[in-house]
Amino acid sequence: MRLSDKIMILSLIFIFTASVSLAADIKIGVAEALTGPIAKYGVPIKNGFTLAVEEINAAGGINGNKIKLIIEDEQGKKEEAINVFKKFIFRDKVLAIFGPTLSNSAFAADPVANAGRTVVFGTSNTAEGITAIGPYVFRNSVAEADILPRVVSIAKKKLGIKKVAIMYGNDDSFTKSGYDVFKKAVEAENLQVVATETFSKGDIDFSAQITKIKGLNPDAIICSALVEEAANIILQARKLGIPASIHFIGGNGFNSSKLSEIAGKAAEGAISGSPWFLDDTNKKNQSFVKAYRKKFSSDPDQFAAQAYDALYIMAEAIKKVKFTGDLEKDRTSLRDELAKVKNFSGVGGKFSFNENRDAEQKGRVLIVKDKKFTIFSE
Amino acid sequence: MFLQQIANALALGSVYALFAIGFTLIFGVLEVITLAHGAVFMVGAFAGLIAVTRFNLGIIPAILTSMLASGLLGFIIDFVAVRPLRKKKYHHLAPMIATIGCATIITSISQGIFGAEAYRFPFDFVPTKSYEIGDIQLTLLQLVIIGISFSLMIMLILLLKRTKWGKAVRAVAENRRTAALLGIPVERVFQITSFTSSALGGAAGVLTGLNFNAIHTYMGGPILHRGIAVIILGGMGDIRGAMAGGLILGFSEIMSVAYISSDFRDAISFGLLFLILLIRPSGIFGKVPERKG
Amino acid sequence: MEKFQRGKGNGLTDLITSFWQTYNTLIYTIFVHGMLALSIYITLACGQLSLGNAAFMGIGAYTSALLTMKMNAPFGLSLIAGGMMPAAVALIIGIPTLRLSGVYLAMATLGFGEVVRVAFLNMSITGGSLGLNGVPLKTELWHLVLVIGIFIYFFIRLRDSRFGRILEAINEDEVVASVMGIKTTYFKVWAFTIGAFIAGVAGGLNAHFTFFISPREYGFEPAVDILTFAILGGTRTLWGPLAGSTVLTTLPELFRFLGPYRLAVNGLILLLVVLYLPNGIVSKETFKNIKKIFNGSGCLN
Amino acid sequence: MLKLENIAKDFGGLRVLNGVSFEISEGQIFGLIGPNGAGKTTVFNIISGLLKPSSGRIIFNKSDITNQPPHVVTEQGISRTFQNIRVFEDMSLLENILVGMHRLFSYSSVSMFFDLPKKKKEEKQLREKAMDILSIVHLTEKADLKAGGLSYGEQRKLELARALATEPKLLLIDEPAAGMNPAETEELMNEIKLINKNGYTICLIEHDMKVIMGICGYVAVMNFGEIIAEGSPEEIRKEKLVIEAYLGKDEKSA
Repeated sequence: MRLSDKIMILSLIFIFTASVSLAADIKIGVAEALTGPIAKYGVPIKNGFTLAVEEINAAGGINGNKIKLIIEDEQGKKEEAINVFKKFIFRDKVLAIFGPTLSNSAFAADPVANAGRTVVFGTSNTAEGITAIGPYVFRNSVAEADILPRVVSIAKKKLGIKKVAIMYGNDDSFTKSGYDVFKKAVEAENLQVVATETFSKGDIDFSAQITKIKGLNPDAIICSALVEEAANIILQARKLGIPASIHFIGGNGFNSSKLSEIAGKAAEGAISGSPWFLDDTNKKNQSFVKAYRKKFSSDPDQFAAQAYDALYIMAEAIKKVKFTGDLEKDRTSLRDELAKVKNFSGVGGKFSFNENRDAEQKGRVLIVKDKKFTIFSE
Repeated sequence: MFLQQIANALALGSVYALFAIGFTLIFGVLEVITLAHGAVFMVGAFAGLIAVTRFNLGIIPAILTSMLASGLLGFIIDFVAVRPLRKKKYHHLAPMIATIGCATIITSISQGIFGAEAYRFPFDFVPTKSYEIGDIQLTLLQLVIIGISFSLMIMLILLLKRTKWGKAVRAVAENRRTAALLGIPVERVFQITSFTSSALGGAAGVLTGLNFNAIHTYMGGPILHRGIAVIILGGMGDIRGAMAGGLILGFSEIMSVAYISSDFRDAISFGLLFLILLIRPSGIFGKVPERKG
Repeated sequence: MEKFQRGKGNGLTDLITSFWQTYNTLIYTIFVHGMLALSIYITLACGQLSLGNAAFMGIGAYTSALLTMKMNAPFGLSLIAGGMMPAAVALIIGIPTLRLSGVYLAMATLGFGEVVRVAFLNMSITGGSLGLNGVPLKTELWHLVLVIGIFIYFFIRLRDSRFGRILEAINEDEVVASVMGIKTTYFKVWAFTIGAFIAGVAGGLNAHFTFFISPREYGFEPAVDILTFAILGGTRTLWGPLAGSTVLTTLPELFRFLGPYRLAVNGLILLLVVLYLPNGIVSKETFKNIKKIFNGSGCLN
Repeated sequence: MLKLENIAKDFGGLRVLNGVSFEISEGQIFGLIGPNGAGKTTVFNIISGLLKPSSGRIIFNKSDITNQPPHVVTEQGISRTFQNIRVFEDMSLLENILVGMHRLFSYSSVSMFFDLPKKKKEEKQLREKAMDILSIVHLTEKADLKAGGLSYGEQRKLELARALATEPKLLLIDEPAAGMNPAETEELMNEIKLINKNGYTICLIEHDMKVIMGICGYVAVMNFGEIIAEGSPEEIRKEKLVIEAYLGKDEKSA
């Protein structure tokens, strides 16, 4: 047999088994960026989902039905996200969709799901206005608008901050949204902003911004950045002589073990806010982190935790859906059940959807101590 | 503060320059803009990382390992994607598109192996010493990077000026047909150039990884974009031009953040390149070709 | 559990409807990419290498999206404005820029593109990095077919006209063209401007079926992608860029089943096509090879 | 008709032309000769606007065309051919001529887009005219072939025809006989004479003394970037400087 024959036969078998196995499950589409520069966020999200599904299926599924995830790569590009969504809705006939990774893609793809009357559940879209797209759009990504003002206010009280400098990535909607929230919070707390500096995605050198900030002597530096950039900024700031007494305050982007992994000792004292953190001692989280480490041999980050919780939230709603066999009706009743989810307890604590289908979850203010996030204030 | 910013600009600019000299050398000799140079840069960084974490090599051996690995990669890219296209008269951009294909394959494989996340060199490996001179903070690492970059660049220039192979390379860059008539093994020169250029790209990758602690599959993208700007600004194929261009870009990025606004850093840097090109249509060191009949 | 997938109606129409529902955005995108490929084809046709077309697309997309969103302008009007705006910009920057040649022109246009991207990021009307959300869904298939039809018709007419000959002459030998009395810069700017117009219209059409636009869609990588469409397809005839864009847009979707390896396969195919058909998919070699296959020798070498 | 006054040209500090002055009068066949590297082609490049002179003036039909861009010079009525043949290889012969004739087209892009009668009529008329021009150089049968496929001599002729298509008053021809066999050269000489008779003034760079002596009415000799002699072919033949610089060598080898 020639190689090409083998490949053909193998792929036929693959397609056959895939289609057979699909037929017997509750299908949920997962559209995340799995290749390209955004993949570093998309992959942990996918991991969170797969871990949760394995656990649920191992425990017998939902009312006896197994969940089958159909995972597609949307590369962090809006056209790809739309294509994947359409494939899920019209060809794979999924019950609901998770994703996409970026808010930008969500703005493009979520209207498709909403028009197709299919639930779309975002776990990493933080931009304002995502759920306003329509009644089928849900998310459990932490609303930074709730937590960050608390972070700022507590940091101000506990550390006696008066002057701050702000740094953020201005070509990314995640970090830009975070900045907008910080800016309001800083104004509300009457803090003086000595400098606002920006950088771009993929930047590695922040020395110019930091040198400028150093000259202005702020009491703290607020930094809306994703973890790789955040870690590098902190590290470079310490190298350039900004002392450890000047704390870094960040949003969701900080909340990853990568922060200390990359920045090392420099990350000590960095402050962030989130309902979830790696070393939270609640039982659910402990077992989640353990299972995640075992399966993927790395630490979960906030994105993975949110994805993990999202799948359990979805399962909770699916449990209550009375399946009619009519996909359109089932999708709509799933939407209705999902909107009713209240007081779900997950790895990130108690969770409810508010009337806008946004996350309602209590955030905690965290600080890095001995390379780990610990609670700075409940 | 101004002096500190100059130090910052030097450190950033020297990495740009090191990336760009290999890039421009390939263009000067092979007349191909190899868009796989960013991928080579990334592979160099990972090779250095593996040399350190798996084989416990020191900084210099790690750089040499990485240069060897990325040099070989450059040789393979040339052999597979560029060589078949120089034999006949094809669209002059065909080799460039072929290198895009290579870059896609390499990054895709790299993601398969290393995933999408960022890595860094071990803490105890990276020198953390820093010197305070007046107001300026200079880390030992920065000095090492500036030092290694410049010595590699000077070595390259000496190789080109002094050695037999260097002369052959320059002859081929000048006119490959005449060089072939003079008995220079042109094909061999192409291979050596690809190897050397890519090795320099790999060295830039390791140094970037050391200084900026962000080694990941997609690290080649932003620097490729800037590298193109640098080599064209300096004058295509001109090594001094690439060095000057790298430093100019480093300075314009740092200084626009320092004294204008970080919001407009890229617009200022690229706008500046745009203006320089309008004044010097073939770059700073490029010869202005007179139109001839 | 069959209950999740109960079909309605008869098999064939069902199949077609579901295919269309699933892939209409892909098909729309093929049309838009086709236009982008044509937009760079006209500058390549007179020997100019421009990497500014993604930026022109962006200017067009923002212009037309803002017109429909803020002024409630009719779609046709906002599309035309979406073409005129980048064309005007191209006219202004083209006059100084097009004295440059080859890679230097590419660089200058690349620099221009970067300036445009940063401008989008820092203007409040464009929504900065958050982009423009909620662009109404207006583009339909017939719009795309009509518009690309007009562009193709234009290129066909161009071919045997004085303009087409002038562009080809400039492409072959700019010095000789100027000695023939051709105002080369004038015609290069003309071609550049038309390219910008086409890219702008493509951007406008794209914005109105993807709900959302943001600056990162118009940066360096899309600019290289557009160039790749044209070179991979072949730049001798107008069908080349169209073929190139169609192939490169369809492949990733076709290879979706390969999962994580599909990008590698994409790259491999790109490489193989360039190696075996260095003058593009639509080129003499292709026809020779097809002939060979039909003559029974059957080998691509 | 064309007057060069004290033209000088430096290339990066190297003076390649020095005080070149001469005048071509209407109806002449003017020969410009000299050894390789004497600067003849540079003179052509300066006249046709491809190079800017470092100093000096060029007057054509009483107007100053110094420093004018090439297309303006062509519009004024000067056309040229190139020493190293530069036809548009991927275009047909007819298209090559049509490019040369492009100024005669007046239809707009609107009539192009809608294929209006004005465009059709004009294309038809001018294509016929282009065929007439091709017939001067006996290439009508090959009108639809690609120019790149022509023989060397044919390409030279095509270039000549293309230059004629711009309707010049003065035609600059750079080494037309280079690489031609004697029979082709003979035919070429006749064609040039014919073109001249049809009212075109001609300036010719040539190495082949037979061509110069056979058709030129007036000759200027260049060496090291300067005009060292000028006069009728007979006078030039006797000039001692010229023999030393150029002809002596040539006659020995001939």
